[in-house]
Amino acid sequence: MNPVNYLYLAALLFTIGASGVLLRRNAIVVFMSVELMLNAANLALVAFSRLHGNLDGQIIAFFTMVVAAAEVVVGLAIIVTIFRSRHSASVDDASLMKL
Amino acid sequence: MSFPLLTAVAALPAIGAVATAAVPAARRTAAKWLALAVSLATLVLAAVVAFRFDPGGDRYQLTESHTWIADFGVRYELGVDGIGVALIALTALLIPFVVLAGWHDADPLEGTEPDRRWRPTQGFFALILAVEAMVIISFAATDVFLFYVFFEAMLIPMYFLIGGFGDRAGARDEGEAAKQRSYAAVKFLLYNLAGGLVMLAAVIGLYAVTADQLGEGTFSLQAIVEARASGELTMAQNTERLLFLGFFLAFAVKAPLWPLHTWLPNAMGESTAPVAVLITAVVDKVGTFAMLRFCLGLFPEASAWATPVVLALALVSIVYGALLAIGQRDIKRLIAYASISHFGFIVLGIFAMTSQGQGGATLYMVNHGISTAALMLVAGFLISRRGSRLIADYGGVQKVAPVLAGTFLIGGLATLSLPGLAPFVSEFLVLVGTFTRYPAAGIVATFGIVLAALYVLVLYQRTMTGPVGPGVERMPDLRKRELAVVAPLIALLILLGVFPKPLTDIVNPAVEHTLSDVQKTDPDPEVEAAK
Amino acid sequence: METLIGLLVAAPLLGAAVLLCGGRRLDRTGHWIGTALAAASFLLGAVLFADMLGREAGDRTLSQHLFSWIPVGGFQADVAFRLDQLSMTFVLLITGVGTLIHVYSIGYMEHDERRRRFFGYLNLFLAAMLLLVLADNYLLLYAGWEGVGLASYLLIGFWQHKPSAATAAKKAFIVNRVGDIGLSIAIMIMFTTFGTFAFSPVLESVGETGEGTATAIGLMLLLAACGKSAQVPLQSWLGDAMEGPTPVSALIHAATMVTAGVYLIVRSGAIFDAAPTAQTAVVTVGAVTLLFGAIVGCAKDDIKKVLAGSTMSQIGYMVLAAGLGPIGYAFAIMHLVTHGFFKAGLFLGAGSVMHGMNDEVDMRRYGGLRKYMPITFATFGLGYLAIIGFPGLSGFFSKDKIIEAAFAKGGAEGWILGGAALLGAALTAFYMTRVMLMTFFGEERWRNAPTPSPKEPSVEPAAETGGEYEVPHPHESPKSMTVPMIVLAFGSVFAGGLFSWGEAFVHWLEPVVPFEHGHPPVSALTVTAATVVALLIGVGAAWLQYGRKPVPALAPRGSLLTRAARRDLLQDDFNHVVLVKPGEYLTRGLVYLDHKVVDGAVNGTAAAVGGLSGRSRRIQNGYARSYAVSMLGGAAVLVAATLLMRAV
Amino acid sequence: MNGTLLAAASTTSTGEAVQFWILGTVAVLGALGTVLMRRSVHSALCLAGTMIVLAVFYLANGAYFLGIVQIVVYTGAVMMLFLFVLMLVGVTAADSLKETIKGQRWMAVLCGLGFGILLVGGIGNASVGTFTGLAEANAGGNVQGLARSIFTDYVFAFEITGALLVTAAVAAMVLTHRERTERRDTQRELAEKRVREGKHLPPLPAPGVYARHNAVDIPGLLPDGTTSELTVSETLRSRGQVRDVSSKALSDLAALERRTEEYLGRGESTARGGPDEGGGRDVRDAADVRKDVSDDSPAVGRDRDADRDGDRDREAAK
Repeated sequence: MNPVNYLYLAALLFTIGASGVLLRRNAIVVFMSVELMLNAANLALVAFSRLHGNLDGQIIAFFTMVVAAAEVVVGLAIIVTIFRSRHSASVDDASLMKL
Repeated sequence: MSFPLLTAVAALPAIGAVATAAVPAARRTAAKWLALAVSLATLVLAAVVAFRFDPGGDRYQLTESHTWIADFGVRYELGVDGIGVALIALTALLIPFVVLAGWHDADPLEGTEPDRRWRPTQGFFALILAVEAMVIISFAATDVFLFYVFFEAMLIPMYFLIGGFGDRAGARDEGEAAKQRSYAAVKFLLYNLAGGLVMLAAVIGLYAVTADQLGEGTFSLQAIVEARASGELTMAQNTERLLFLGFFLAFAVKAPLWPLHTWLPNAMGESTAPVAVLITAVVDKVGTFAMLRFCLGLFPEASAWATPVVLALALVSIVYGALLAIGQRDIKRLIAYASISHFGFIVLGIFAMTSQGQGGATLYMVNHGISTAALMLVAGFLISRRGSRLIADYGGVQKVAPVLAGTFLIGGLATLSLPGLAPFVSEFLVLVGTFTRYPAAGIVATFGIVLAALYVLVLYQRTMTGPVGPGVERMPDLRKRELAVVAPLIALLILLGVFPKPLTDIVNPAVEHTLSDVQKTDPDPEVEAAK
Repeated sequence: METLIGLLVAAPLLGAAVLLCGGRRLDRTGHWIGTALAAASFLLGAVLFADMLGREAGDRTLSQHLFSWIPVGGFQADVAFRLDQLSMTFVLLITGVGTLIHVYSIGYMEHDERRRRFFGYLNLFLAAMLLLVLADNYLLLYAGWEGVGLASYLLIGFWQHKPSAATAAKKAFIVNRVGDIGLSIAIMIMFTTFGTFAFSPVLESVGETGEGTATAIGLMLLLAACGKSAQVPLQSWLGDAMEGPTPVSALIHAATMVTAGVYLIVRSGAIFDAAPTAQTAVVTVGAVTLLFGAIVGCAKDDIKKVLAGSTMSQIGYMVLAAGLGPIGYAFAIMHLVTHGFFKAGLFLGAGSVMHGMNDEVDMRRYGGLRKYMPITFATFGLGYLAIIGFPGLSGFFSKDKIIEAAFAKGGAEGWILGGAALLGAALTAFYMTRVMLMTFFGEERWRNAPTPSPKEPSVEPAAETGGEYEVPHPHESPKSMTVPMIVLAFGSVFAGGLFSWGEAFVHWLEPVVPFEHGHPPVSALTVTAATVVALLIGVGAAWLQYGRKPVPALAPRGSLLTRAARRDLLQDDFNHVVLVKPGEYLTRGLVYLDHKVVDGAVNGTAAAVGGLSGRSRRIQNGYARSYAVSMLGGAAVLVAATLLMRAV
Repeated sequence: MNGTLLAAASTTSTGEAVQFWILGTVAVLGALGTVLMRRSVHSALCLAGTMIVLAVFYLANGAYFLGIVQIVVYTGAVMMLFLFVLMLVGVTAADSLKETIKGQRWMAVLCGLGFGILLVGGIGNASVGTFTGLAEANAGGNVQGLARSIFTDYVFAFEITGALLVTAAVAAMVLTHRERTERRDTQRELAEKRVREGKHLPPLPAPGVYARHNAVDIPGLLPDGTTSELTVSETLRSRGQVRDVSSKALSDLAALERRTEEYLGRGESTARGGPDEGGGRDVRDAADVRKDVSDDSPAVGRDRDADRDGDRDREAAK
């Protein structure tokens, strides 16, 4: 099997995740989609590391996971606070970036 | 290198500005005195510069040169020729009067005692000193980039001076006044920035050209001029013309030349009289000065190419400005349009490319500075008394405040360049210098004289003569402080009008150099008269 | 000796400076200081005159180089004086008459609280006028030229609280400015042509340049002269200038300043000799103006305006003479001097009359004053005889010579000019007789209240005194006023005879002002006879109209010409229609244009940018997701870019 | 273990290919599910599935450590966190997929597709050879290998990420922890507050009462015959299940009662001849009753179906 398939898969997942971010209003789902994208990236990294036969790819994937974890923690906390204040988890409600 | 005199002249007001700004809110008066002292000290230093300057010596003197941004060949290069000396002296001379005239302009309104942090008075005088410092640097800079930086930096303090300290007498209610003021300030800023950015492009272009031809690029005026003279730097015709336009546009906005003039009446009308003087007598001079030093020095061929158009614009400015001055109802706007007309004369003289024209133009810069300062400041005193800028609100002032009226008249006569007062010398030189090469232009410009008489005398008649108007009856005459502002200026006007030789001696060699840059010589008289 | 020349100018200048800056503390003594300094400069002039007589005609020219004024490149303007016979004549006239009028003003301005400033202005005028006649180059002359303009502006508008005075002053200055354009352009042409504008080099080498240049210079100088000397077409300011105090009218607008134009033309004689066209222009202007002024003078009821008209017409004579070339120059100056005497005398007389008639100027409100103010009557009468050229008095000699010279011009031109001059003489006789009769003879019309006519603004001063009319008590003026009048009267009687005694005056001037005898087609005696006849006709006509039948207290409507003449032959209306109105429309239009178009373009650009950003602001809808879309789009673009990079 | 070691080798066995194609499909489906499910819980579950699949892929690619971490950290911790938050926010909330921002969907699809296609295209013309394999890299064991380079080459990054984690933890606490700063109001203060705000002070009146039957969803009638909002509970009002019967004729009421009872599956006896009388209006009422009953908890929905069956039986019985 051609290793490029893993990359195709990663690309596919990434794109799906991206469109999820764009299409969903629920902040949590958006977050999940982001996670999906990160995972896709990780997959690609892992595949690369096997491709090139060294572990750097895996290490970067590892760091990605760590950062992702941190990001999730903070992000979810933010979502919770927002939800508390305005009783909705919709990203569109927090449209204060408007001029 | 000896004591960096020029740096000192510029640094002194800069430091003074910081110090003034630092004065605590309660000590308002202390700030005023500090500002006055600093400006006077600067005047002394400028006088030292003027005396150390040897007209017979080489072109640029008191030069300083340090690397600034080595990667781009930007150097901190200062140096003055006669023109620079004259204008630095003018600046240093006018600032004390501006400070003195604006003594109460930035006081908090009656009753309202501003809180500790908000210190308008300190800010006002600090900004004035800051402007002085920047103007002096740009008169002394012989490095194009250095000049550009300060040419633009000047806008910042000016913006705040115009927008922040408007003419309280100006408008009916404070809100509307503030609106007008910020409009004027923003207009001033955007207008000049627009010009300045075009110039920036040209500056970069110049660097590119030099870097392309001289190996490593430079901004040094002298280096470029020498390279051009020695032929090791040759610009393609179109390149030179584009660069020239880039520079000229910025200066034409600053100067201001028709049709880029519309910011001046707003700025001068809305700002307090001292600030208006700062604008028209000091800051705008940088524009005309830069035409003389940079446009002609860096791009001789292009200047020659552009001359017809520039002359036409200058003539339009002269006549147009005068006619609009006649049509004004607002004293300060009238003076502003008069200045536009005078700047037309200056540009005319510069591009007449004769020693009389350019010498006259340089004198004109100085004289116009002094005369407009006199007229504008007296007008400011008048307005502060009556609380209105409209000519129609005055009448018969001469009867209640003869000294004020007298000084106003003298200022006006200087503006219409009466012989015996300084502006006559320069205006006539410009006219003659133009006539010798472009008779038609000279004749057209001469009509500006009549128009000048018209707007000055109409203004004087409407405000000062006739029966005493309402609101004028109780008008007090000039106070000691105000007299201390006006009297020296008038004395100077008379002195320079009767005996301008010291000034011409300083200026002439510089003009000769400039003419040699553009490879022009005065046309010879057709008949060599029996001497 | 040379150094005295500088002092000549310096003395009155010092006076002006002291009086104008001195402040109130000088109010009590100011007029004495002013008079003293004027007298001082007159004495200096006298000393220099004596010294000049001491040397023989060849080297009577003194010159003093004070300092270099404006040295720029080839442009070398010096402050240098040149005192030759011509300027000497003027110096004496100016300082002499000036001093007398200072004395006169002491009395005349007694009750004016701003008398100090008045004397300051007078001194300023003297200084400027002396500068004008003493300058040895055209630029310095220009300085004096504008200086006298300024002084006249200040003095006409001396009673600034009167709007009419302020307007008149402004008008005078501006019309003069128009003339000054001529002078400055002339100087420019000189500099371009000769590289200098000092008298001697220019005048010597004017022959070397083409006639075209000479003509241009000449015409420009003529324009300047027209402005300063109130010659057609720039004559309109003189009549209004009578708003000023009478001594001013006497000194500036009769004796000295207005004659500066004649001085300029005579001084630049060489240029005009080289330019026949310019000369023709000059004589035309002179002839037209002398008739113009005379006609205006015939119609006016305001005594000062009549005298103004007559001044205009007399200066017309001088210009005419000056335009005739060497045959006329000397006589122009001679008439100038004599005119200086009698016209100043007449004005002072008029002033004295007004002084006694509480500032009434309408001659129809006079009448029978001769027994109330005998001295004024006598001096005024002598002046009258002089100006109408009564044989034996000074006016006779000078005017007669001019008429001769006019005929001597030769050809049709000569006849026309001569005819005009003769007609002018007749008219002069007419209107001066009219003045005499209306003022000093006939019944005393001032006893009964006036019926102010709207048409004639000159009755304003009387109306000002309030509703009820208090009968004036005509009385003789104080010594300080009568003495100068007497002196001037002497001058107007004897000066002419003195000057033409063996053509003394002509020979005195000859070294500087070329002279040659003109040969009229008919004998000089015939011309003189004709002049006398004309004079008698004029007097007779005036007597028929104003001597025999009583003068109506209210001006009759009069013929079309009369009415036109009352309105100064519509000169102001002409200017109004041709210059003022269009000018106003032009400025208004330009103001509108500047606001709407020039500035509108700027603001339009600003508005356009603002609107555009307003539109593009919609993109920033604040929804994180749409920002995310753009991010993804950007990423896509980046990928595409990289791919393309790889592809190429 | 060895098998997977081989699998991580340079060659890819057909087994791995099969695994890839099957699990890959699952992963994509899971991803789609994450994006498309209406209820976020479902999305979360789908995502978890995808992640597990990815974990397997990691293992297959010789990233054992990562595979485990993926399962433990992601599928375990992170997803749990998600679920917790979901619980906090409310599970039942099913957000509609209706797009509110104009053009957003089109733009999204466009960009997404464009991006994907470009990516795929990029990968397509990227020259990806065959796997080098991790044989020697993992020689000393995958974990050891990772550890070595983490603590040598990437030590700084590691430390920084550590710091990042700590910060994140603190941040989460700061953000979510809410401390009551002001004292809680005493009962007295609350009472006074009520009075001050002019709320309804006495206990709320009871709902409408009838001779035969009383119901919480029937508002009581005021003396003038109009209904009083106060008598019905907030929830019913907001659900719109209030039945205003003030204007109904008694017969209608009877029909109404019958319907209700039928729905509640009580004694048929009362339900006799229900359809005959009343006619259309009954149907209407029935309809809105159904509406009322519907769209709350599925349980209700279910026994409503049961009723229908019951009806059918009855038709058959006739």
